[in-house]
Amino acid sequence: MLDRRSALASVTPYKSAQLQLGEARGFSLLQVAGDAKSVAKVAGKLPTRIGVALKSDNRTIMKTGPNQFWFVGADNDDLAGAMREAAVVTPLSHSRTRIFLEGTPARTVLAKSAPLDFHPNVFKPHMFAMTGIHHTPVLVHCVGANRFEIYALRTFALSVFEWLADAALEFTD
Amino acid sequence: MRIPCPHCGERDVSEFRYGGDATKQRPKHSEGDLKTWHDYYFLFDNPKGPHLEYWQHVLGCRQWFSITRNTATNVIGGEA
Amino acid sequence: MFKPYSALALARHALSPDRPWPRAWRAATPKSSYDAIIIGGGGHGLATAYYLARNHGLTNVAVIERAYIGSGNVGRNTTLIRSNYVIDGNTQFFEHSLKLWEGLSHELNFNCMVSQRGQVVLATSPVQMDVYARRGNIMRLNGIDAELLDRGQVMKLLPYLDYSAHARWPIWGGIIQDRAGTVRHDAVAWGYARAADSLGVDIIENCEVTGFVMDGETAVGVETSRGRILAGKVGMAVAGHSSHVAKMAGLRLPIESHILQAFVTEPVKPMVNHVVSWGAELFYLSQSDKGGMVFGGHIDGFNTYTQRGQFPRIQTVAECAVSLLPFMSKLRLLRHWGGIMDMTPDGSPFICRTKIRNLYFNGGWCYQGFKATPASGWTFAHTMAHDEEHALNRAYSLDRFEKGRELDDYGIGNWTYKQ
Amino acid sequence: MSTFRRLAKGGRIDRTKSVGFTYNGKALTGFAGDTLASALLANGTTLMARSFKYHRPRGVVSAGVEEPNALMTIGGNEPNIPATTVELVEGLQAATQNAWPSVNYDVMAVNSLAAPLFQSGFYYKTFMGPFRKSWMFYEPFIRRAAGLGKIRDEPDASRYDTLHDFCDVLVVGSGPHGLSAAVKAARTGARVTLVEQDSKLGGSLLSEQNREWESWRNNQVNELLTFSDVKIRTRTTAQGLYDDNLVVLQQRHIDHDASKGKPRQTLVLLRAKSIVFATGSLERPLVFSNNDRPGVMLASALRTYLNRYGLAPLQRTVIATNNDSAYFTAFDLAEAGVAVTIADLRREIPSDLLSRAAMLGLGIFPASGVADVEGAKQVKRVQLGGAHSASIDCDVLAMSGGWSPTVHLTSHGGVKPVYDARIAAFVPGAFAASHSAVGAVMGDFDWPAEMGMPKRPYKILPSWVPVAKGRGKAFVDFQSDVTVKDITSAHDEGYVSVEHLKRYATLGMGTDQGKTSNINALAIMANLRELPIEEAGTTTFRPPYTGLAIGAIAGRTIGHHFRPTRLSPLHEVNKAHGATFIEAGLWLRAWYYAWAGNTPETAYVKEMELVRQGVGIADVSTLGKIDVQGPDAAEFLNRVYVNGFAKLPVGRARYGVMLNDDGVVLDDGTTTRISDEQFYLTTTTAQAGEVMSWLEYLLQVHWTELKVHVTSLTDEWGAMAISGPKSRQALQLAFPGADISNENLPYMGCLDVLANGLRVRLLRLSFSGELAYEVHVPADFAGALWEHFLKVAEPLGIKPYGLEALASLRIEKGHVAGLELDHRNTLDDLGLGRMAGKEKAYIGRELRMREAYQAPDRWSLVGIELMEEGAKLRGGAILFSTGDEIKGHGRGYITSVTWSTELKKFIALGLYQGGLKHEGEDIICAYPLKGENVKARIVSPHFIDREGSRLNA
Repeated sequence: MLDRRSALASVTPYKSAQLQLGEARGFSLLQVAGDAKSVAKVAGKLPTRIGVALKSDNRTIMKTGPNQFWFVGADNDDLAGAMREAAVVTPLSHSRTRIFLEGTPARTVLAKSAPLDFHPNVFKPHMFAMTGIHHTPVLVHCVGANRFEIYALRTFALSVFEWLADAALEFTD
Repeated sequence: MRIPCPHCGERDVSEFRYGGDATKQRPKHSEGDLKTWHDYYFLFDNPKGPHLEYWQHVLGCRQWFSITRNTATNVIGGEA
Repeated sequence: MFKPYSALALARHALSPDRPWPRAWRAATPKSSYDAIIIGGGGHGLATAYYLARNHGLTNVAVIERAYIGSGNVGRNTTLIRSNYVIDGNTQFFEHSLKLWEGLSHELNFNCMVSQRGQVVLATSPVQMDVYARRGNIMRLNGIDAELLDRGQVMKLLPYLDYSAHARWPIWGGIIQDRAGTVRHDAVAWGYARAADSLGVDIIENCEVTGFVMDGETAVGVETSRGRILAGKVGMAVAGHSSHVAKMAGLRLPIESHILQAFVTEPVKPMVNHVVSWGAELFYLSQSDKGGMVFGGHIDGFNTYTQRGQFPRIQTVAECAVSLLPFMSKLRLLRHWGGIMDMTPDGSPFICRTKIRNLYFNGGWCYQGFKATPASGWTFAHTMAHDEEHALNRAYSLDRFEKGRELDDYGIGNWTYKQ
Repeated sequence: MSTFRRLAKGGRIDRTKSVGFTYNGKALTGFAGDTLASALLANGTTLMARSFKYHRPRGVVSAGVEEPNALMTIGGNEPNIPATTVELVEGLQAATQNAWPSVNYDVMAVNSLAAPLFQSGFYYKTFMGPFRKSWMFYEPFIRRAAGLGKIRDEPDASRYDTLHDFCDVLVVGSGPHGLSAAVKAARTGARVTLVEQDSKLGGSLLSEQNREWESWRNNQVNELLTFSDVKIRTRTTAQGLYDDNLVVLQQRHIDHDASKGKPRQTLVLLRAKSIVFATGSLERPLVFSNNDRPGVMLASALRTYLNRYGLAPLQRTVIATNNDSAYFTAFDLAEAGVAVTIADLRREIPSDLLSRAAMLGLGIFPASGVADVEGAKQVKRVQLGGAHSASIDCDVLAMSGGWSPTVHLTSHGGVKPVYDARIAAFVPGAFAASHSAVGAVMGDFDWPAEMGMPKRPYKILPSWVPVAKGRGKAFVDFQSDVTVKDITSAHDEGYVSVEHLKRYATLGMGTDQGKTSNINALAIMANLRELPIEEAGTTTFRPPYTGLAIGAIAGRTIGHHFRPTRLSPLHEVNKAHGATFIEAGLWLRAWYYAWAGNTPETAYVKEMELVRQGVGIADVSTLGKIDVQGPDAAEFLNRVYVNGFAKLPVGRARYGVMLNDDGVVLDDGTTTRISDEQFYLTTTTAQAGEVMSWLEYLLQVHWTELKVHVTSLTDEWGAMAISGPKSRQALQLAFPGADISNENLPYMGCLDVLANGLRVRLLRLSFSGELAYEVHVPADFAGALWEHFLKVAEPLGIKPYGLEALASLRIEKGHVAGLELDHRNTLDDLGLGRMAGKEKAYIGRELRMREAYQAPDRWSLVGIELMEEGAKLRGGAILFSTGDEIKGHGRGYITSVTWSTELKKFIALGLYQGGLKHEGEDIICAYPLKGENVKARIVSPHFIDREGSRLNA
């Protein structure tokens, strides 16, 4: 079996007392496009609006377009087969590199990077937003009070990581 | 400038790509003669005032949509 | 003839302070009719009036300006002149303009500070080098000066650029036109106004055109905020607002109005002695004689008539400035402003007749209105005087898109907002 | 020569903390809380600068950002900084500028003698002779004389950051009204941001001595600190207001340290739901003869130096005013033991002021003003004029010409200020729904009601011109040396509109942007035109409010971070295999490999030979890849491509070309049918983004009836090309199980194989013209698969080849790319006209038929062979027929050049008038930039294997 190599294989994670920045590997990403009803038949409950993720058994479901959903599951999750009947499915597990950012200054680092309101009362756990970091499209997912997962395009992942690490520089011990 | 994406909400202009005048009637595919296509593609009302126009939320949900923006004030919304 | 300007005249005035200089141009009140009217007291309108009188003996001419002369883009641009065009039609027109620039201060007896300090266009890839080679070869083959520069030559000429390893794009070389440079923009409007006025042209400020007086399919005058003014010929030179004015005559144009921003820093001692441009981001910079760095970049990218730019574009331009010229980081921005450009699908202008008799159109200048001013006035005057295009502006017709005769000098494609 | 002494107590400086700094190399000390200006005054420095044009001696006029005179170079490489805005910190290095040999003795001061020459616009009238281009001779001298400070050619060691922020209420300015507004807003539970450009909160309160007011200030500040959602940003300037309430804040940090990642400045991009402008007002100078002498300053500034910095004039101060405010400076000075004489242009003076003045024993000359000032480098004597013409010895002359509301920010949104005769100044013209203003900016000069002070009617006698004629120049714009006389001569010559005046006399264009001069100038012009000020017009205020470092705007998006770098999933293995990389747009691509040589010129030839004779592997992951799915997928592609895709069989690929609506070629690529309803579309690297948006536009906006979904797979899939006669063997070694025979995987065929558990897509495509395959694989596996190939096919001699070879091989084959697809060429220009469907409609069909697009003499694609020994073909060469005169625009040009390893000569692709009609004709390739005219010949662009036997092998 050929080995799987991440876009961030070469980087050393950023770690300080207050802030951690690294890669959250091992996920599968399936894009499902189709009308919500037929998708729901296979997938069960779906999020109704873009911006709030839904946790259902061991998957995170995010509505990423009018008739489009992202199913983020475990590494070996194979939902695709079942879904093909219901909708247009596109496996995207390799297209995104997942970067995590955790710590009290995390929201500041994000505010340095994207024109979004990351105030804790505004951008709360389970919420996500599709926006731009360092001129590239990303999906930022708030997975805990001060923990965020950033889905960056694989080919831009290193650049986005370097950008975030540079933004985090002032929080180095 | 802030642009209201119908799907993601209000976002910075920097997340969007402009798509031009949305009042123009694109000839149906396989229809329209050279003149029709010329007028559609090359001529503009270019009004100073309300302007119905296309934008794509290219750093967001990638959806195309149209809004009315007053080209004299850049105020979005209001009558086309 | 006006009272000539010279060092001697200055000295005489210095010695007798109580004898003031005369007005540079009369504050004319509109007559009921003229042989020709030009709408728009900007660089192009004033130059047209001047050449109508100077080259074609038409002196019963009025320039009608909504506000004060030079209140439009001639006073908002970044003062560059050059003639590095590759497309047949553009090349000759802009070279004619540069030639007129070279003699303009003398021609007008008004120092426009024509500074041929040279423009370097930087290439950041081998492909760009080939693109500029083609441009340079075309220039040479049309009697225009151009030199291709390798990285080493650029380093000698512009030592202050970022040649370090962490420059995002390495500088491969560039192309220089020594005769390119800058001109004191306001002086161009004032100089043409004074010279035209001295030949009998009426310059009418604070007079807004509100409509056209038509006789069937023929334009015979204009309605203005100061009453009806009849004219044998009417020329439009209102770039930025062309669609708006043309609409009064029932014309729909291949033009969208976009904002182009410009920037100036605090004045410092001479540091940059060329015009530096970078094709990739349309970034360009020069240092004014007063000492400020004057620079700019791309249009904001969506049509607007507000003269307020969007901040993301300001950031892009600043990023270019610091990334290309690291010393710029410490310099402080004093002022930024915006001008409204007529953007055309192919990035080239119009100087032509219209489907309405005796109504002539000059506009669609995109980024290049200022550098074109003398040739624009020169050829527009010809077109108005003889009711036909001159060889130099034959390509600049309104119907070129119907014919498929685009003049896309930069290979951007037919998009007003991507030019 | 001193004019000030430091008082033993009082002020907001900390006398226990002395701060060392240098001034022109000389070591001096001040106190914590000082500005550079106050510290210099305390050290007996009065003359701090020279003016721009006349190099007149100048001192501080103000105590704030409006300072026109006292500009200095800080830290050796930060020019033109007002000493009044620099917080004194240990080790600060300040130096005077624009003076030689020194600021005290500046030879350029001789310019003053020639002053009559240098009136408004003098340079438009001269430097024209004797020759046509004489300006080029004069310009260098003028450039050297101009400019203020020097900037050194060195990168900025500091770090700048950008921060996005949001709030409900933004309060700009922390003066009494600002503080009060912020507290009120905070109490409602709103998310509030309060910005103050000073290091301390309080604005004008900081220049007061009143104890009660001070405790009120402290209470307000302390209450604000109790709210968790109130952000207080000091040392922060609201520089500009942009559309939809984006306010750009520039925050300066004292504790910056680049090595620790701590920025020197942060640019905060704040989106505020509502904005309260509490920006206050600026005091105006009076205009009189020699009003620029060191020691002449604004009355409010003098009060600030006294009350905030504990600085008092040595002996006597003369105060000239036309309104009440200056009296409070006088009273505080008197109480500090300074002798004060007041010249008030008004005949009527409020009685409370008179009685207080009498009590303090101040001399007052009503209906009088300053006629002239004596003392070149420091005020010595003041000559009064008007009702009284006394002559008074003094060391400081304080002036107040009234107050101008700081309307700058309010007018950035495009709202013009309006003239308010009551205060003889401009106030905000109108407000957007979400905007409001309080205090002095509205012309309300009283404290907020809650401070319990009685309202005081503002009484001013507008006075714009000198009360009496003096011997010297009367300055309006100190920094640019613009005098009343300059404005008069501009008026004489017809430059009467405000903008003409500013531009002709270069007025208000300095680093201070005319904060102290705008209104005086405007009023003087109005007088000359005999117009009321409101009719003379107003000036437009443009951002930024004060000078804003370009570095602060750029933030961290510079150098390496200027733009993101895009890397192929094969980047690491490319590196490992000795690739030299080259920037291609945002991508970093493998250019050539070490095995083949150490220069691109030599390496690519070897790499080409490898592909022509054996087998090579190349990274083609940068290709745009798009998943097109849905019942109408075939119909959709049939519309966007000029050629048909409806009948493309499953498992087959087809080369397609897309046009823009205008009929110009947009992009090309191969698209494969995976199933009835699924296609795998590829685009060029350069156009991938454009094409994706274009397809989305068509589907989402115009063809909503089509059931098709498009998704970019560019990042999902890595791709490598296996090319060369031995490529099938290589593939067989890599995927032993798969049937890749010519029958099962013919040219333009597609096969998905399972290679030890991994789904791999094999496409039989050729860019090089050889037998070749593209292997597409999920990106994370690309690296391992690449190494797998190099290992198993090692016996075949497989090696990697780079971008330069890729681009050269395709030239030999005559594939268009790069400069052939430059948004100017039509289908026919590229010799692809016959691809266009005859029956079916496709985008661009109509406009591609435009007259000139169909002209027989269009420049279209040809091959070019070098016919001259030892010469070279060059990209960008202009093509002529042998009979032509070598001038003008020629008949075409060369787009791409390569050395052909097959033909052993230079070959090229180009566009030529009439195209292949001229096949076999000799031409000249002109390259005047190198003085070359090279002989060549027009040939077919398909230099090798025209019948395609290799790719079908």
